[in-house]
This record gives sequence, C-alpha cells and structure tokens, in this order.
Amino acid sequence: MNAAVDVPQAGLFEPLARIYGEPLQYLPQDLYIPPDALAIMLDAFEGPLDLLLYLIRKANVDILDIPMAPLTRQYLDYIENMHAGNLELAADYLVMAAILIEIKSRMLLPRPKVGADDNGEDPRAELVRRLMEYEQMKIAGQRLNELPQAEREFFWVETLVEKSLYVRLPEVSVDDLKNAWMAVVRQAKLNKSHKISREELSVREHMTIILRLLQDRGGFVQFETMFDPAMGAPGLVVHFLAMLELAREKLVEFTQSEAFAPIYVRVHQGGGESGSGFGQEGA
Amino acid sequence: MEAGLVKKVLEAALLAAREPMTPLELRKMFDEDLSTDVLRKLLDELREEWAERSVELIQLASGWRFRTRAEFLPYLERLNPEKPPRYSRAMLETLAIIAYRQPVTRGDIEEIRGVAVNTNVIKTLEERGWIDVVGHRETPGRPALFATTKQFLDDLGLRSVSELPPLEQISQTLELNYEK
Amino acid sequence: MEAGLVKKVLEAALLAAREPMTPLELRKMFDEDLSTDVLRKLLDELREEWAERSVELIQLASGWRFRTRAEFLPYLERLNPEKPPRYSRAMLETLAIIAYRQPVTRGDIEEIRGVAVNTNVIKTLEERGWIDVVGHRETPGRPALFATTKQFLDDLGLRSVSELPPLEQISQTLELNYEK
Repeated sequence: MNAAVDVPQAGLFEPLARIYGEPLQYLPQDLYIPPDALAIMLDAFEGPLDLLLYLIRKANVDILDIPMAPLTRQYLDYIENMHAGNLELAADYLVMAAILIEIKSRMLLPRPKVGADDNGEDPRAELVRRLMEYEQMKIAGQRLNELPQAEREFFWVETLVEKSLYVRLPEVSVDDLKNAWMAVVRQAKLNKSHKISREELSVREHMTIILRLLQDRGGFVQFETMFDPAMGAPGLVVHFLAMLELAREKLVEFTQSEAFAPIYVRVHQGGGESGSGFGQEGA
Repeated sequence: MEAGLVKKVLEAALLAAREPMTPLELRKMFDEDLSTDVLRKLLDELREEWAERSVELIQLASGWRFRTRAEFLPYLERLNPEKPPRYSRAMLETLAIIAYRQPVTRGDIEEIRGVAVNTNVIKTLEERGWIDVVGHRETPGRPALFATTKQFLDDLGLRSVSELPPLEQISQTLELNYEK
Repeated sequence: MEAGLVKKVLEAALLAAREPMTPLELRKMFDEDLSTDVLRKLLDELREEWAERSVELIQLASGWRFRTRAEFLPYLERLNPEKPPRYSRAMLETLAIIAYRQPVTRGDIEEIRGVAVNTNVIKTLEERGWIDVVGHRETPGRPALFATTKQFLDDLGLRSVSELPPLEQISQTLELNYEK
C-alpha cells in the first residue's frame, strides 16, 4: 500500500526530531500520510499496533529506537481523521494515542540514573515489547497461510468402500452349537435315551471319514486300505467301531468272495429295510 | 503434455474424488483437448496398472472411481464393526444335529426336530461349505447323508468333531436343569 | 500373515480412510499382534513405494493418511472453480496467536493484537474445527481458553505444534541507550 506522499507542510511537524541522535532534516517518505489517504487505508490496518508498525517500518526506523515526536504527531493525525468514522475502531486507536503521548511526555522529563531503580526503564520499553510481539504474530499468521492447506493446496485421498461387496457371514461358536443341541434335546425329550459320549462322537466323525473315503475312491475299497496305521491304536479302534456302526446302519457292506480272500468295503447296495437306523443305537 | 503426466493427474484426481468422475469433468483439468478416445485409453491403462493393487479403478454409470477391492473388505470391516448377523434357530439346530449325529439324512433331522427342514437351511449350510453329502442311505429314495466338513471345523476352531462339547455333560446339565 | 498382504491391507485402509488413521486403529484389522515396530516399518515402506506416485502417504498429528501431491494442485484446482476461502489478516493473526501462544483467552488475543477480536473470527475458526475451548482461566468471568486442534495440524500437514514455522526473531534484546 503506497499512499500518495505529499511534501510535509512546514510547521506541522517539529523539524527537530532526532533519529539515532541525528537531527531529522526531512521526514522519510511514507512516514507522513496525507489525511485524505487515511480514509482509504482505514480497513488496511488491523489496529493501532498495526498502524504503528507500518509507520515505523515504512520509515525504516529501528523498532527499538522509535522517534516518539513525529510518530505521535502522525498518529494523532490519523486518529483525528478516522474519529468521525468507525467509532468502535477508533477507541482502540485513542488508547494508543494516549499511550504515545504519555511516553512522549515521560521522555521529556529528566531521566533518572540508569540502573538506579526500576523506574529507570525506558518509557518506550513496554510499547516496543508489544510491537515486537505483535509483529511476530503478524508474520507467523502469514507463514501459517503459506503452509500447504487441506482442500486448498492438497486434497485427501478418499476412495470408495463398497461395503455391500462384502457379505459378512454369521459366526457360530461351539457354544452356539451346544446350546442349539440342548434345545433340540430338551424339545425332543431325548435327554434320557440319548446319552452320547465323547467316544461316540469320534465314532460318528470316523463314520463320516469312511463315507468320504469310499466316495472318493469310487465306492468300493479293500478293507485293509481303509485303516491308516498313523491313526494309532485308539484311532484304529474307533475307526473299526465306525465301520461296524456303518454296517449296522446299513450304510456300508462288506464282501468277501471266499475264505481268506480280500475283504472289500462298499457303499451299501440296494434297498432293504427302512433306514431309520438313526436313533436306535444305544450307547 | 506427456501421456504419463496426464495419467498421473487423472490418478490423483480420481483417488481424491468424493464422487465418481465423468469424462467431461476429467477433461476439465487439461488445457489441451483430450479426445474421448485418448482419455478412454488412458483410463483403461490406469485400470490395468491398478488391477493388482489394493484398490481398483471401476467404471460406474455415473463415471469413474477408485474402490477398495472386495478381498480387503473383511479387514476394513473390523475398523467399524457392525453387529454380526445371526443364524436362525432352525439353522443352528440343524447344524448341531448334523455335527453331533453325522452322518444324517434330512429325514433324521426332521425326526429329531419334529418339524420339516426348510430346503434353504440345508442349502445355506452347504453354500457356506460347512456340510456336504458324504453318501446315501440305501433306503427308498436313497436320501443324502450329510456330514460336517473340514471347513466347518476350521471355522469353529476345532481340530476334530470330537472336540465339540461332550454331550454327556450336556445331558447332565439338562438333568440338573430339569431337577431344579 | 505375510508382510506383503499386511501392507496391501494397510494401503487399502489408508486409501479409503475418511480421517487420518492411528497405529492403534490400523492394528485392529489384524488377528495377529502387529508390533509397533513392524507396523512402523511397513508404513515407512509404503510411504517410500508411493513417493513417486500421484498421491503421498504422510504422517500427521492424528495418524497416517494419503493426500495428493502438491504438484498436481494446478490441475485439480480446475475441478472446483470455487476457490477455497482466503482467510483475512485478522483471522490469520488470531490463528497464529492461538497456535503459538496456546492456550489463550480472547483477552490475551486482544492484548497482543491491540484490538477487539471479532466474534465471527473465533466462530469461523471453531467451525472449521481448527480451534476449540480446552478450559477456562480462573479469573473473573472464567474466560475460555482456546487451543488448536489435531484437525488444524492435519489440515496443515503437521504432526505437532512444534512443527509450526519457527517464529521470526524480531530482535534479541532491547538495548536502551539514553546517551543518544
């Protein structure tokens, strides 16, 4: 923002302003803002500190060595011009004007010896601290704005998840099965006649294994080959019991062409009695 | 503009899209005119390049979109688990009967449960790979004999059917319950 | 589970995520325990594998997420002709004060800025999910203490407040020189 710069009118500023101990011959350009430019700039400043910073920075003045006289005068001009406008905004500026005037007046007073006590502080110190902190935050805000921002500099990846593509199957636990079985038994009042031991369950499992084996091998298999020694003695016994149970339930049958000839196991052929072999087996 | 770059731009846009993107929209990103044919070719190439990855580029009625491949959904599902579906009582009882009394026919199941078995129940269990036909009983009609499969054991974390809770114990529990 | 498959599952989940994903969440997808180290290693590998592609995997305050690479912005911008809002200076300064000086009250912000804080500024930042109230200062009026959120860090691609751009050193010391 480069405000038009007019030649300062004589008498408006004290020509005696000293910056870094040097008498100020002329005001730096931009340090003086003509009143009519102020109205335009009104919205450009974020408050009295911002304006003050602008005045200082534009004049290339070290923030630590603020020339109080010209600064205060310019500041007051600014206030005057905006006074009629935004009153709420002006209040903040008026406070700052008061602070500036107070600092200026204190600087005119004889200075106490440096280090004599706490009163030896430069009257500008607090203002400088605030200005520096504000400037720091102002710059930080700009830096934040420069960071890549979601939906502005980059976009989040968000591919579709079509949940319907995955049908979740119900899970069944062993307990579910047990409970279901108990319900069945309770309902059928079979709890007395159906005592089935763990042993029998393995017999039933082996019945399934044998049927599967027969199915795989074409339904006709030599008896000995149905037994795998790797099952171990208890396994072989259970397997044998399963074979007998299957025969009893007429699910398989054994054939032997003559004595000592190989025995064959095959899927039971032909009809026969009704197959409700189920439910009769006693344990 | 080099085709490789165009493809990368398309990829970036499609990965970040909240909605399927039409060819018209996709074309908007480029200064040069991208012909329908070229765009189509590049999209097909992209789809092929992604074929083996965890998400796939698909063409929907409303445009193109990246989508998680179905095989990864079971894992993603665990992030926001929904209440698992349950099998009906009929299903569970049928399964229990097959597990404990295998091999059994449908008639056996009906006899034990005292009600007709819905065909869907058997079908669902077969489709799940939990039961199958291991033979036929040589009675009129040669009814199929059902038994549980290895898959069933795997899915329930069992090594063998004999690891199912012993029924003796169940009977006892039942008797105890009856005494109460 | 094979590491390659784990990585693909991670990739699928991260590509589909609506929010950055924490290691804790990512682990939920697997039956086996995935150690922090292994997970970290796999995520790093994924990040490298994606380094040259159109999107990149980054680690943010609240977890990991894929985002489009900055170089594709010029193209993607054209898809949405509505420019994202540029924040006002008042907004940015307020945000900076909250970010760098958190937790702060509205009064603190006003003191630093030297001007009253417009309610809309605070409201807009809250609505964006960038700041929230983390407590109250025990002074008269119990003013709310504002701080930045994880979302703020995520949206700026940061892992923590300490990754914010360092503050400009305005000046080291105030040397008062009365002799001048």
